[in-house]
Amino acid sequence: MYKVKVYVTLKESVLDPQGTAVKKSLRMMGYDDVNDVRIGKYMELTIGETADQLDAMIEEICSKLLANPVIEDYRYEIEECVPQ
Amino acid sequence: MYKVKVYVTLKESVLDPQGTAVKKSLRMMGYDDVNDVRIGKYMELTIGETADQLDAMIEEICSKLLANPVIEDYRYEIEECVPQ
Amino acid sequence: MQLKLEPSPEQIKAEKVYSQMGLTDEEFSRIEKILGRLPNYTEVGLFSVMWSEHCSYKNSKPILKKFPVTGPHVLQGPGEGAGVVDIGDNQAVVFKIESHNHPSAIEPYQGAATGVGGIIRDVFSMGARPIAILNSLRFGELKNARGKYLFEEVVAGIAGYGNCIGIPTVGGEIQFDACYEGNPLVNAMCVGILNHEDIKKGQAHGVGNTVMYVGAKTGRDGIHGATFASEELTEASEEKRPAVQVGDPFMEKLLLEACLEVIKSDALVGIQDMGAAGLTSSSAEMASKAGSGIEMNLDLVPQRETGMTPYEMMLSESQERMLLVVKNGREQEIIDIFKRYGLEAVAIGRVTDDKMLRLLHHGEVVAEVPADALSEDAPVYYKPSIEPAYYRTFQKMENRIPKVENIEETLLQLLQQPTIASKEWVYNQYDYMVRTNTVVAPGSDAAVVRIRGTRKALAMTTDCNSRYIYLDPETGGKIAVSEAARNIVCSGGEPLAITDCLNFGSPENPEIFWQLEKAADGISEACRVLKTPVISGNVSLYNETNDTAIYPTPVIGMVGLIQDLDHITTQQFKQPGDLIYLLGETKPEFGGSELQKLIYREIFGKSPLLDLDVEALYQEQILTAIRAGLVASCHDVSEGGVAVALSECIVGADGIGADVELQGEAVTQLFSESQSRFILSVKEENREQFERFVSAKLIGRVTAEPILQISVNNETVVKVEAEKIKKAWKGAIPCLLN
Amino acid sequence: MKFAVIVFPGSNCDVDMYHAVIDELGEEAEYVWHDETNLDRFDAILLPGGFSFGDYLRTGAIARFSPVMNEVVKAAELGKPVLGVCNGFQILLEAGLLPGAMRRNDSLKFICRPVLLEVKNSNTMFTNQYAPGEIIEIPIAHGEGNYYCDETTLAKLKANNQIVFTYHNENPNGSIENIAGIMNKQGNVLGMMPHPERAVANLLGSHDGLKLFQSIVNQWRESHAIKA
Ligand SMILES: Nc1ncnc2c1ncn2[C@@H]1O[C@H](COP(=O)(O)OP(=O)(O)O)[C@@H](O)[C@H]1O
Ligand SMILES: [Mg+2]
Repeated sequence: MYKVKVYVTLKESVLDPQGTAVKKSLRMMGYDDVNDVRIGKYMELTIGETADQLDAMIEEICSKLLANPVIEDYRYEIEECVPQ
Repeated sequence: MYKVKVYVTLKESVLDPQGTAVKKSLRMMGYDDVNDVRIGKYMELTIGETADQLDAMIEEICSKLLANPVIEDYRYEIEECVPQ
Repeated sequence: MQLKLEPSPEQIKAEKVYSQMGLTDEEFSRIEKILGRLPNYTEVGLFSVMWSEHCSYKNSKPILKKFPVTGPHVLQGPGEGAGVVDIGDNQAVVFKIESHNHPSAIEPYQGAATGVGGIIRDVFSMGARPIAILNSLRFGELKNARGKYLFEEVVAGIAGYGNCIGIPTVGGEIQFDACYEGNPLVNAMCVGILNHEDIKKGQAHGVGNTVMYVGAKTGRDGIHGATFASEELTEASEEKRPAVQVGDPFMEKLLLEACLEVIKSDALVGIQDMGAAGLTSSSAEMASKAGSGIEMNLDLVPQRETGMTPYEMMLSESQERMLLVVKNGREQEIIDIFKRYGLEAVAIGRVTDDKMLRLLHHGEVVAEVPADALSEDAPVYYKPSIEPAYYRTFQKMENRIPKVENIEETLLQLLQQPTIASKEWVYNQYDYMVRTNTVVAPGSDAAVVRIRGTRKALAMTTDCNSRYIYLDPETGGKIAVSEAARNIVCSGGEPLAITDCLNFGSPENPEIFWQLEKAADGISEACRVLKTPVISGNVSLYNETNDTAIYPTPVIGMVGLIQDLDHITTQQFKQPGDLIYLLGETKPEFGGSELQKLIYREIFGKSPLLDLDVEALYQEQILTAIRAGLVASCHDVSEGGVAVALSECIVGADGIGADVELQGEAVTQLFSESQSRFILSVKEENREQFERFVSAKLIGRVTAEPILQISVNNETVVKVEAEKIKKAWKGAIPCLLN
Repeated sequence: MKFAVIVFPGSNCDVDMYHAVIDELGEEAEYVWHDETNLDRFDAILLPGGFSFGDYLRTGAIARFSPVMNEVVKAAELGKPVLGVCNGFQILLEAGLLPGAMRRNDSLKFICRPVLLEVKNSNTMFTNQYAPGEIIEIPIAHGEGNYYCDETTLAKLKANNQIVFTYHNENPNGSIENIAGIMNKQGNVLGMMPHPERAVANLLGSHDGLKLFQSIVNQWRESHAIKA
């Protein structure tokens, strides 16, 4: 069993309306030290036995489905875990 | 300067319609080994000077705004970073 | 982090850097002559975007000249953000359609979303309150994952933007054909209303007045890779310059409300949205139209990213931005209004008298070019045109009646063709009711939006059957306008004017240019006869993949005026016992029809013919009868012919059916796509009066039994439960997507 | 009777609420911008639908921090009727004036169409003009109407008759127990996903929503008659 953590973020120069709105709201709430907020997605996949080519598979899943390569970047971490 | 990474996930007991849909798509695409998908948010906050009580402040920001405690859990990591 | 060194003027010329930005050698010489010197990198950038087809219409201008653009009610024709038509009582309707095909092909959600955002800005920049959005979409056959993805995401993008900003998306049309597989079309139309005194123009009048920037900050969005010509570019830096912009409908909602407030202020002189070519086109056009100049200090432009060059700022296509010209000394009033909405209005320049667009950056003049040269005086090309061989072949073909084994089966199959099937899956994702003025929701011929505080309403529709246009551009062009008008008339409205979006292949190809010319001829003639001038529009050329062009697709957006809420009519049958009439003549015309496509898997031959005088006569008859209160329902016959039209009259009306009798050849009677035909239902008691007004043939009755029964020459050819029709028709698109 | 229509940046059903009250109900209404700090002059508070602050992050999450929300809480404590529709409902949840939270529709799509509702509790200040169990037609238009609460909360909602409307015959968004609208325990704060303000005239397809507004007026008249 593997737990794969995928992080999808907007490319640096792509407008992030959500992040901007959250930053503004934090400023309004008095958190003046917040300089920047970027909002992305965090996904956890639990994957069964197949260990071979796991990396290639995750790469494919990310670029095909989980992230939109036109505007987003992604990275991931694979953790092996023992099912309880 | 600090970079704070916040992870917001749906509580385990709460059904995740988005995760379910992604899992379904992955299965349809032939990735039969994917057992579970959970979708959450990943946020990066850049925070200025104030180091004191940073932890308390992040805790507050998360519980008040970034996550909805009724259905979501959160965790975060604080990294000190040197501005270029 | 500045990654690139701009090439010097000498380098630009020697290495032909301009050609990577889309300028030809002749165009470059022309620029040299205009300036009397070599242009610098920023200046070449300004010319390259302003002289692109998108901004200058350099290939299509001669075509657009054909359109009739005036009429007694036209207050503003093409040339401003949107056209304006008088609707009486000091009110006017404002509308325009625009394409976002290319961005939607790359990133369908954001491409479609920003397309909606852009057309909304065009309408409120005229001073109008947007009241409705429509769209016109073309996709491949929904046979592969990519095609389905494009369709789902485009619809989601339109919904995402329109729903959030709170303008109802009330109508549209979708056609599926293989030719759109690699090049989907996404056209969005916006309709607004205003009081006459609030009409605003994008003109920079008054030397010394202040140029103000409002809305989102400028980032490196949309600076196109092809126009980005620096050798030092690395892959990493290229990645930072995405061609696709992300829309921010929340920002636009604030911008919309703030601008509508500012428009009431006499401190405002001119206003224009920053669309394609952002700051460049808005400033150059505002100056050129007013016969003045503009000087801007780019250091003052609100920027989202650091280290932006003048070139990048001027070419950025960041969304949700507007350029204002404000009376000198009255800036604070404007700033205060925007501030209330959490927006910043920033003075970035002033109006000058030297007719130049002059840009300053870090204390230096970085560009200085005549505004007219960028805008009004851009080059115009007269492209060669050749009648394609395919057209001649098709014109020689005899009308062939497709062979149909089982009429009822065929009807059910036709109802499941995605182009004909119910679009409920689409429009249920659109908030079509917000602002509670939508009286006729999507699902009838035209959408109807009431004008609050009056008895009036507006009917609106988008239409274009590109198959007919491919087979015969001139006739097809006439049909597109006529069909739009039919939809308006069926709803009880009088057609006012049109907006058009000319989606074609490459004008460099003489056969495509011929299609463009002929379609424009057809559209123009129909507009003259039906008295619907062209008040705005948009051109999208080069819609090709691997050298195959899309069908020529000049989408027509039309708005009509309904004089009284009582005249509003829908396509659904109303009451058992009502009489069913067919108006118009049915001939064996199958070229480009759904039946032809279904049976032969391709289209060929002649398109249906159209007599514009007959069309106009029938439309007038119907409108007269509707206004006299004699019509219970009215629906035009379009794709799939009479059988499909009858089915559509039944499905929306729960628990009733129809019993219809026709004479003639069955396949023709049921499935031919002859033009200028309507299905009407009339209460028994109105029979005589109705027949006096309308030269229609009585063909049957609405029944209490929910069954569609059609007989031809006294032989029953269709007998099918309404429920079964409904299932086939409504289930088709969701089924294709699964 | 005077209604406040609260307008947040990004609200877009404010106009619909306003006209429902003025044109169809025939009472007074006033738009109130989200930075207002005094609602004393109003007898009832309406939180309209839309996309406050773009609904970025979570629906209603940012709006709940607008200055006016302190006043909305105060009004609720005073027992004034507070009605949140769609985004208004989502804001009430985020503000903790109602229990539970909203998830995305289980179809993951925005849904706009008329639906049938059952009036579960007709004995409230919002529903006294409806018959018990009456089936009414009111449109929905939302992307996140999939109501959620934990079991303890659900049990309490049931025990106190706080479930006011449920979807009839179908569940368009996946909400638990087909919940379409709930109120607080005191019975003066109602949140619902369907839009009664869009169903106030036959021209719009239904007038079933008008009775909800009439109920509020009715209750207010009665209580004022008693006081007088
Ligand atoms: N993309 C769309 N967006 C919104 N409504 C649509 C869309 N496509 C079709 N519709 C609606 O579905 C109904 C049927 O459309 P269509 O078959 O094109 O009608 P017609 O043939 O009368 O022009 C119309 O009410 C139309 O507005
Ligand atoms: Mg029609």
